Amino acid sequence: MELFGLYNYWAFAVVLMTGFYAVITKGNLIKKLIGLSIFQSAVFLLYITMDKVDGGTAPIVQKGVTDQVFSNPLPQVLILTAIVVGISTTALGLAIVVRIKESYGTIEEHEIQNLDHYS
Amino acid sequence: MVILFAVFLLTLLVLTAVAIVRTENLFVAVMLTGIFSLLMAANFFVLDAADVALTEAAIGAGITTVLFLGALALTAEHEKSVSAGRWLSMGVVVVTTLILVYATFDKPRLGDPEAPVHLHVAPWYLEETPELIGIPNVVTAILGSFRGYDTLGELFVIFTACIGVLFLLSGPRGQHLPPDDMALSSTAHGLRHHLIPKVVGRLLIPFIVLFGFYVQFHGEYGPGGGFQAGAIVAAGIILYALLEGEAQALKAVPRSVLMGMVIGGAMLYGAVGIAGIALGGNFLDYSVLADNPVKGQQFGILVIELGVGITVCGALLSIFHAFAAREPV
Amino acid sequence: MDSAIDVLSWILLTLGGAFVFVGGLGALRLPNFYTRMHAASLTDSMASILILLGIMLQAGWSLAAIKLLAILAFLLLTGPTASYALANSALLSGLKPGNSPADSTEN
Amino acid sequence: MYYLVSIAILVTMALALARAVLGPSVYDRVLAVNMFGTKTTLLLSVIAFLYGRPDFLDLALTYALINFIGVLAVLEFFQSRSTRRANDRVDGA
Repeated sequence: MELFGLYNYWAFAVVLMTGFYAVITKGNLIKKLIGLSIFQSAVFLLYITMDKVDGGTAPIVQKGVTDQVFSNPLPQVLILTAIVVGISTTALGLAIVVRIKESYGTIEEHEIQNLDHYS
Repeated sequence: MVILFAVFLLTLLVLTAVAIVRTENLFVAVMLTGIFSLLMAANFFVLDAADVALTEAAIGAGITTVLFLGALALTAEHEKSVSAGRWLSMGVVVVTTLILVYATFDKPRLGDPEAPVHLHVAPWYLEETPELIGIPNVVTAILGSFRGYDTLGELFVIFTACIGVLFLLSGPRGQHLPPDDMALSSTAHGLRHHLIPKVVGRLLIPFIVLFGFYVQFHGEYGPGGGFQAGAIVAAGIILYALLEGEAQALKAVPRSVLMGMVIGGAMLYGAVGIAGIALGGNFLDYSVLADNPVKGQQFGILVIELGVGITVCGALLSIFHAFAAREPV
Repeated sequence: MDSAIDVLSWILLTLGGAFVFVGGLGALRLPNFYTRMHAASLTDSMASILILLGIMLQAGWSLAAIKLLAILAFLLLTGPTASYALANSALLSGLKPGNSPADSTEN
Repeated sequence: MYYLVSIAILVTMALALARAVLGPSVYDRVLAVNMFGTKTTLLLSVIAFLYGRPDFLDLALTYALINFIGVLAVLEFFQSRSTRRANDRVDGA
């Protein structure tokens, strides 16, 4: 068990950097947005990893049960709202991409830059 | 033992993330994003975050896929591969990953009760919630009352994002005028000709909306609340739009009603705060709303959760309609 | 009496686990799309029934049992419908059911 | 015995993920996503009992209700794509 005590953080690091790789190397704007949402999910994972307490349970008090250990509710509140905010901001990004497609006819970054350059 | 499940799920998560980035077909990437979201929800649940898992389930299972597919229909399905600078960025990413992994050796291990994060305000919240607020779900108590300012801010971010999407997508198109015959529009038909999905879907819609209301009003006693409920109800109405066509769904819930929901929910939240001031308390201080401070807190949380639910539902539906109504170039 | 229920639910859960695994194996190993769908959708329904019934026996008469019943009902409604919708859309798009092992139609 | 079922479900999730990554056709991937959704519903139900908190079945119920929407959205996407292509062909002729 001790061996896996940090596994969550390692998974966080790899997922975070996978999303980051998509954001910096992919030319396609939708792929960049998908990479950004992966990056975002990795941050969610980091926060939720920190809320876990050994032998704990979700912070909802059960009637008639005493001596319960609860996980930390604060990161849960932050991430709960962040998930819904995340989908709205992703939608805003997608809307911008749709408008770019309509005025440039492409969503590839280098083609857009070429068009900007020669016009 | 459950920790081993978490390790397995996290490994699958990492593999899925890598597969999403590797594929060049954007449709496949969106499908894999669906799997990624399911894995995230399972992970959250294993890590004792039931409310967060419910939010991820409500958002990730339907709405994310629908929005991305809507955007793909308006743009392109394949990406063109660019190889310039790939090795350089791969190097940067690998080095950063190694640094991050090295940094984790200073972190407390998973579930350590002595970790700094558990020693600051969290014990106070857990101890005081039953006395000050008197509801079983501590997450809802913090969301609604202790950190009500945060939630108000988040709500206005959603509001602003919704306004932004509407500004971008409901204006006139750059090059062409929209075609006159809307009958040609593919999204106008929906899946009306598929009998079996239509019958089953129609049967499900009332249950989805009912379950949304259950999540909304049961949020103080179990996992749930306004954010989840708004997303679930929006998913139910999006299902109706998929089955009957987008125009039909707009007839059932017109745009003006959606805008009213987006604005009204946020106003309701703000009004509760103002009412607190009017009755002699601070902004968003619910204790003064009733004779008994605990009753006042419960009433305040109930109303602001309702405001959150209404705004989230209206915003997600407005965003969906903005994408669905746009004609592809 | 209690032990009889325990044994029964144990049998149901084990059978359900076996069905889940067989379905997964079929979805991975069978040669073309329609056979894979056959494996996945049939075992999905059967495994859901067995596993959820097994848990229901453990839950006894409570709110949890009713929720499990609701989950089972919704899974049994949506699962086959989704399979139908998917097969229909695959057939209409021209993916023919045949026994050619290499239908690599990437569209 | 909950452990046994959970392990079977987890292994199947891995198999479904492999199918989703391998393809080959897009329909295989949609099938895998749908399968993955059902497996997640079952896993969440089993883990709710494993943790002894059956009030968390709400989560599994959410997936049982909402997972269907994704598949229908894909179906609608394919349908509108084929009509779009047909329109393009008429325009081009």
